[in-house]
Amino acid sequence: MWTFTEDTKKISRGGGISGSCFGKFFPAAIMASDTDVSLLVIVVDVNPIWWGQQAHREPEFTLAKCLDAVMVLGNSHLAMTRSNKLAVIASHCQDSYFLYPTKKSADNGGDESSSGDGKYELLSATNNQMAEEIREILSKTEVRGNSTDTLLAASLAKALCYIHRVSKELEVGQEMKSRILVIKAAEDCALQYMNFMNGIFAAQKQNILIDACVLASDSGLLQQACDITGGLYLKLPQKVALAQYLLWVFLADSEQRSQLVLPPTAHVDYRAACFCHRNLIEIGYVCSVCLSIFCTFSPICTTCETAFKIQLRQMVKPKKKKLKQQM
Amino acid sequence: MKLRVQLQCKNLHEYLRELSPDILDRLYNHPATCLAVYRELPSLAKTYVMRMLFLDQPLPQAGVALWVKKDSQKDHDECVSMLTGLRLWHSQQLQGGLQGYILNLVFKDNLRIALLGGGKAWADEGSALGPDRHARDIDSLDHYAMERWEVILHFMVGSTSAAVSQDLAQLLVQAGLMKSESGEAPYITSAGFQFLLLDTASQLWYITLQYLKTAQTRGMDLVEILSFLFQLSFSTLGRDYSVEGMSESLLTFLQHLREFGLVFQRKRKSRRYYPTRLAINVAAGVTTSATNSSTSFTPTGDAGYIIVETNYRVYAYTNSELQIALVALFSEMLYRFPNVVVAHVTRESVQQAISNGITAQQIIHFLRTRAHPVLLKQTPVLPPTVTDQIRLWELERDRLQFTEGVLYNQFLSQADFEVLRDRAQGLGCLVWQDVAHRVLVVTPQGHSEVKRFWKRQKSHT
Amino acid sequence: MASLSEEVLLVVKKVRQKKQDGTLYLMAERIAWGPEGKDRFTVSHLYADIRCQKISPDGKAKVQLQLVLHTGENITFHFANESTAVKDRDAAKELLQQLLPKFKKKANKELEEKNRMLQEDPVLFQLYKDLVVSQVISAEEFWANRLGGVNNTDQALYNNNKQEVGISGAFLADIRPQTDGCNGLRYNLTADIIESIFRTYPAVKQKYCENVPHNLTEKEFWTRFFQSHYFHRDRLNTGTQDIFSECAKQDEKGLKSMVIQGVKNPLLNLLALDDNTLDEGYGVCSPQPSTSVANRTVKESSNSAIIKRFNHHSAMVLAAGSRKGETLNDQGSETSSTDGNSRDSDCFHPPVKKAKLQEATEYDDLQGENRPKTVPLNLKKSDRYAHGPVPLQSHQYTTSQDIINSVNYIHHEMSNYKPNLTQVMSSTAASSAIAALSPGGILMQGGAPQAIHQMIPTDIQGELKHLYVAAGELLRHYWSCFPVNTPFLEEKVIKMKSNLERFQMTKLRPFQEKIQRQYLSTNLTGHLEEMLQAAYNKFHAWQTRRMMRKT
Amino acid sequence: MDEEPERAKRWEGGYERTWEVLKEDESGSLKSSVEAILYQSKRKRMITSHNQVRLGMMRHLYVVIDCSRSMEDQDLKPNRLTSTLKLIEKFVDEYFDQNPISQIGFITTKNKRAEKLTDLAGNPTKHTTALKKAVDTVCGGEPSLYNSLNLAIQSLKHMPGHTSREILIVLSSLTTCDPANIYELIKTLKTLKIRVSVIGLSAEVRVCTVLTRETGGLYNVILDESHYRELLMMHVKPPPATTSSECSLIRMGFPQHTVSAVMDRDAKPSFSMSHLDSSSSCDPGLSLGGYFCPQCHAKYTELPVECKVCGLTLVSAPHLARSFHHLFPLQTFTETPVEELQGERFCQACQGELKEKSMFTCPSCKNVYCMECDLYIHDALHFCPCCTHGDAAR
Repeated sequence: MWTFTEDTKKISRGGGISGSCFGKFFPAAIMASDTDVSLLVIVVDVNPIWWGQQAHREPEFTLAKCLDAVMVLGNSHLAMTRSNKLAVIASHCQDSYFLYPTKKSADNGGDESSSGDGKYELLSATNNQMAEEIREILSKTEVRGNSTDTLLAASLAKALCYIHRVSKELEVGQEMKSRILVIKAAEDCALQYMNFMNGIFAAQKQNILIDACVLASDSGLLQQACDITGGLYLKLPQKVALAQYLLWVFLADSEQRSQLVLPPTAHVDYRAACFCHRNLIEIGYVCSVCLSIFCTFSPICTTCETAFKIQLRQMVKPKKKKLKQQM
Repeated sequence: MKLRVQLQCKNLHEYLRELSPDILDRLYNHPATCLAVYRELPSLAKTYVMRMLFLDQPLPQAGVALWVKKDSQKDHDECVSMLTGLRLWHSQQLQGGLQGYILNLVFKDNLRIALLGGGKAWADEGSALGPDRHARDIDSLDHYAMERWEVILHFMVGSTSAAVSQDLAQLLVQAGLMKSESGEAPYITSAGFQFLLLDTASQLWYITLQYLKTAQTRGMDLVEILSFLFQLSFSTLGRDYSVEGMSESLLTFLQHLREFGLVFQRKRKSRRYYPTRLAINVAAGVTTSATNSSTSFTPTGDAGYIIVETNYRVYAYTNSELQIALVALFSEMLYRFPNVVVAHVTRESVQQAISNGITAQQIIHFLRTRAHPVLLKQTPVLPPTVTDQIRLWELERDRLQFTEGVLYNQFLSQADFEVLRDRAQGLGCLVWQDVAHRVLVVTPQGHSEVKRFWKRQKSHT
Repeated sequence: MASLSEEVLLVVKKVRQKKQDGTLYLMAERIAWGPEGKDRFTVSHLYADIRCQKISPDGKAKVQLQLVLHTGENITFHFANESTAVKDRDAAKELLQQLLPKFKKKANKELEEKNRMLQEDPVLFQLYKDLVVSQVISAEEFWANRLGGVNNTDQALYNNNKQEVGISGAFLADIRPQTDGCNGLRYNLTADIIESIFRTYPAVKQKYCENVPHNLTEKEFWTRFFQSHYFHRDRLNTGTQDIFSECAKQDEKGLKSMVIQGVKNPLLNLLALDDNTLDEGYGVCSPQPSTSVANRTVKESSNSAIIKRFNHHSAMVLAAGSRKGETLNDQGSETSSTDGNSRDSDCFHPPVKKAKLQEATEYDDLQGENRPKTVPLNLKKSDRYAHGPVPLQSHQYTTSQDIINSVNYIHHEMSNYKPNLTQVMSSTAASSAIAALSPGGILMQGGAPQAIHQMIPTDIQGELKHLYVAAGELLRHYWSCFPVNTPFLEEKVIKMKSNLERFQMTKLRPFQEKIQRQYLSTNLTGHLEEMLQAAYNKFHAWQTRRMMRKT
Repeated sequence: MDEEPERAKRWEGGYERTWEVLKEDESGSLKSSVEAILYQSKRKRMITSHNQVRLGMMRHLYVVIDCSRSMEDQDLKPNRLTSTLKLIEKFVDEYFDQNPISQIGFITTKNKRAEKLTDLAGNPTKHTTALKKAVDTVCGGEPSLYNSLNLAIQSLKHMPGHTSREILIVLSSLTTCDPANIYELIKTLKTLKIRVSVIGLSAEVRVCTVLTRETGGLYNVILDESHYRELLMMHVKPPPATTSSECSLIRMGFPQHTVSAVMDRDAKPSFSMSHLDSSSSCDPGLSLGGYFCPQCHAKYTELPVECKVCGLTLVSAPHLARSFHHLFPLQTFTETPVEELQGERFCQACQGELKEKSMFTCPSCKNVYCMECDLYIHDALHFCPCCTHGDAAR
């Protein structure tokens, strides 16, 4: 760092003494890359119904295990550098809650920490907070029959807002790379499509990666999310080794991923399904007013009730042709 | 031809590599060290370690080689060499016969403890001895640390007010930052000047290294000290820890740290101590690029205080004598106000500093790392005119180029001169000539040949 | 494009062609002849196709007009109306004389346009070679759709060639005369400026036509122009030797007429205007009127000239603009623009006093937003958007009972949850996961899509690319015929179909064999064949439907 | 510190109050209150945003850029042209982000003539490159409203009726030099249902007022650069459709993206049609996977695109979804002073403490948000984080 001699040699050899050439030889002025923050937001699906059934399906992998794995990932992310930040959101049926950082940790430093073992204090503090939060969340919520599926879109939104806030709070000259990891258990909630998509587009605009680690059935929404934002989508072959998968695939941040060989991107089905029958179509008709998709032509849009005029786009050209013809 | 002592500051790895294998293995016996070592690995290597954290059996090297894409193979090799060099990875025979890598067992276990828990606590907290009546809040700790540290720096610049312990003075001398002729008070060396211009984190780390060097001579256990140091660096600010179960040597070390301002201890004998921000940030100095002091802790407490203008004016918003003295190292003081000094960077002042052994790069780095937030907003942070000029001033010092030679003069006739000159040119050993005064210089190698020729010339005529 | 509306420029009755009586029409773009009684043309030629016209010598008994086409054939019209034959013929001749050159230019322009396109677009040129030179399609087809496609898009370049431009009011000021060394002035004129001069001052143009180049060179003319007092601000004593003297007179006349015509804007009364400057005494009535009157008159006489000149100039500019407007869109609102205060009310409301008053008094800023009223959108089934265009997936049903069960279970499980990270997983699980993730593992299947373009030599790729371009072009023509709703399109479809087949035979097959000789592995032409096949299928579908309709 | 006026001419009104509003916070800085003003202005526009009206979803927009001499003025740094082009580049990105299935084209006008910079096209890269090139055009002469409008009309009139035809003029000069009576042209614009909006860089001009009034467009004059940006961004949202605008079902293809390895037998390496005309060697058209037109099997590497072969518009479901939020504008949150909130004062979205004096409540789910989040939610997110889908889809 402070060996300046050979640099001078370079210059005197290079001869040209201009600001630019100095700029080349002395990158000291640029910010060190390790100051810029890397924020990882983990969204965990804690849908009690799914996890309840899961506990019956394979008792060796329960919600507790899953949360442990999440904590392992979080810890190793925090341990990487001081400037790494972490947030964990539990996505529940009615609502989604921040496990970390909590409002408590916001006001006091959170020193009810230090399980008396050899864990790094900071980490144990975070883990304890998360544990406490999840306990109280799951104890206080009871599920109403009507809403049984996870509010992933809402969690995504909160994650984005949080990232937005943190990026506002940065000091001058600080960069922030942020990504969201969704750990998905229950299957997609069909009714969230639009909100979820909006979330994805917002993320894409701020180039925030969305990663997905799917425990059970494939999720079309998340596949699209990952594909659009350039994140990784992974469907676990075996849930027990979740922690290992997380560490292997999702711990690396974006520029490490450019170096590593990682599972190939799953190919995403972008075909649309018509609004009328909701089955996949390759060629469809789109209402110019409400953009709803139909599989067959109908004179009136069933969504926005506008009557269509049958377009006669080809009526213009031939007229010209006719004249040419007869002359 | 520069004959200048360069302040070499190696990072943690460079340091650790020099340690003997067994010391390393013993080091890894403490979670804190493992965490620190891990944290200083290049990011790719970190991922590698994490990937193998839960694995008991080795992985085939061939497979490991395929972890990265082709184009970043180089980084991969670096990581592997570093990991093996630090004895974090052992290569081991698989039960297929082919070579495999496995994580250093001790390291793995302790890192796991640091990350996942288990094992025994690093040090039992102050909670054991109940709440502290004179508990310190963070600001007071910062204040304390800062003033302690500044005392040292003051001592170095030789301000009379500052007094330090014998050990410390000795340490500074051993570090080559100060020199002391027999008897009278030590004075600062050129290395010392360079030291002053570093940002605090690096200064701290540099001192620590020096301290560690001399640790054995003090009859301290290097491993013990290091692990304690790292343990400090991972402790939480504003919490109190007890000195229970610390060995004698550690306690003395603690006293030294107390003098550095790394820990706060109300009385020499008090049972509890508070790590200060300096201690927490000791690791920050570890990273080779010390430019991040804008975010980390600087002596004046607030981030930056220097504004440099394109007209070579330097405005330092500080009233710390030391900071002003530092700025004065390479600039002319113009005005002095309650909260700001105005200085002017001139050719003379910079030349002066350089003759003190401070390099342009260090000056620039100093200005850069203490730049005022206002300045930080713009890119480049320092006006390039100034930085370039400083470098140019430095370059001015190596304008002359010395070449040995033999002078021929007092030729009787222009003819003689030309004959000899042409001969010398023919031999390609002519260094310099002056036709008017009939003077020429030839290289020493050529000298004999030219002389012989000249003799022959004489004999002919 | 203008071929849609054809205004007839000249009609000559009693013109025989091939011993048949008929009528000769000269239209905007073509000359046509129709036999007596029938109202359709048997002869019709674009002016562009006509190389030249010949006329029978005056002595001849038959008064004839012969048109020689580019193709070489020639048509003879015999003007049979004894009384006016010669006159008719000459009228036609005159008109043709004016028209033909224009269209010659046009024809040439089209040719060079084509050349230009071919030259600057190698791809297109290759395409031309592939399709036209190798007779897959005829040049006409090629260009027809080309230019057809181009016309809208390349409007830009058309427009740049002949885009009507307005006349900037300050164009005379834009001629910035520079002094050369010896007290002379250099005026540098651009075509733009000259044109605007001509358009504002037709008189000058007329002069120009008269004098240049017979008795004046271009340069001389303009030097004269700028020297003449006509050009200069005070048009005093325009001497008789000055060729522009009568221009000045004409202008005078023009101005007079305009004054007489007056301004039909009820809201202002120009006659009431007089400019009394606030000079001496700053408007307070001056002590000795006599002198003031005296020097005012002096001032007026000197000012009036320049003021007059300005007024006239701007009037002319406006007039010129509207003149253009007239030719451009038929109902140019001459009056509204020449009376110097054309309010938009003239265009959008009846130009009555009321409208003017309204406009003069009301300020639309002061009224609330008069945004165009919007159409309310009532989305009936908005849940459709909520679930979006995703297929209906089988949502397996969970009874409320097992919901309750599972929830209770989770409550129970998590009520005393403590993170236990050390036992998060076994080494064996980890290693199995790693096995899945290492190369060859189940998650690493497929791998990165190799860059195919590196595996195939560039020359082959280039060739293939040309094939694609050609095929793309053909298919574009082909698909452009659908839906087939005119006989013309029908025949075109069939033609294009055969073209495609020919293409497949003459171009695709050889290439296929060639690559089969070299690489058996990758099937390079497969996709092209698919595209062709898709086209064929469409064709057959269409034909069968057609058959159905027929029967 | 620019308050965003509805009409350009009321800018004085916008200013008179500003310094009264300014209050120093305890640290003596004006920052917070200035931000508040900015925010309020943003919010004002948010509130005025129409809800549930029919919009012109598929837009064909021609942007006319004045390149006359007056563009060399330096009141915008470094000069009007450069800053305009920079802003418009941003605009293009935003535009395609918000209106993925729309098209845009550019026209420059100088020396009394109009010239097409780019044709209507749906691919942002082409435009941005053109704009980058355009930076070093020499400005000169007078612009011609007539010619540029006419030029735009030439291609807009061929566009199908269901699309909303728009022209956006960035006019720097105070004069225009037209070959003919422009009011006639305005008539034709009206008949063609082309909506013309003008952003003035100097001052309000009569003819533009009429032009926009008659064609139902917006007319604003900029105050400064930031205001300029805002005005531009106002044109990113699709405009409300007029009663006369016709609507129809458009036939579209939703191709599936297929990837195939080289090795397997049925792999068919093929060129992407969009790469053919670009004779650049850097991007090899030849590739394995891609989107295949369901009608004619032509391949494309990116969507949306109009099939060069069979003219079918190829899109993917997300492209349509991008526009959905225009159909469901998120209702504005009610602003209330923080004091009213009992219990812990935290933003429901970002968990941050509510420091400002006012908080914002979602009318449907009654959750409170901080000012930042409120803005973010309405600008970027377009849906309330706490509403369950039940009440989100109103």
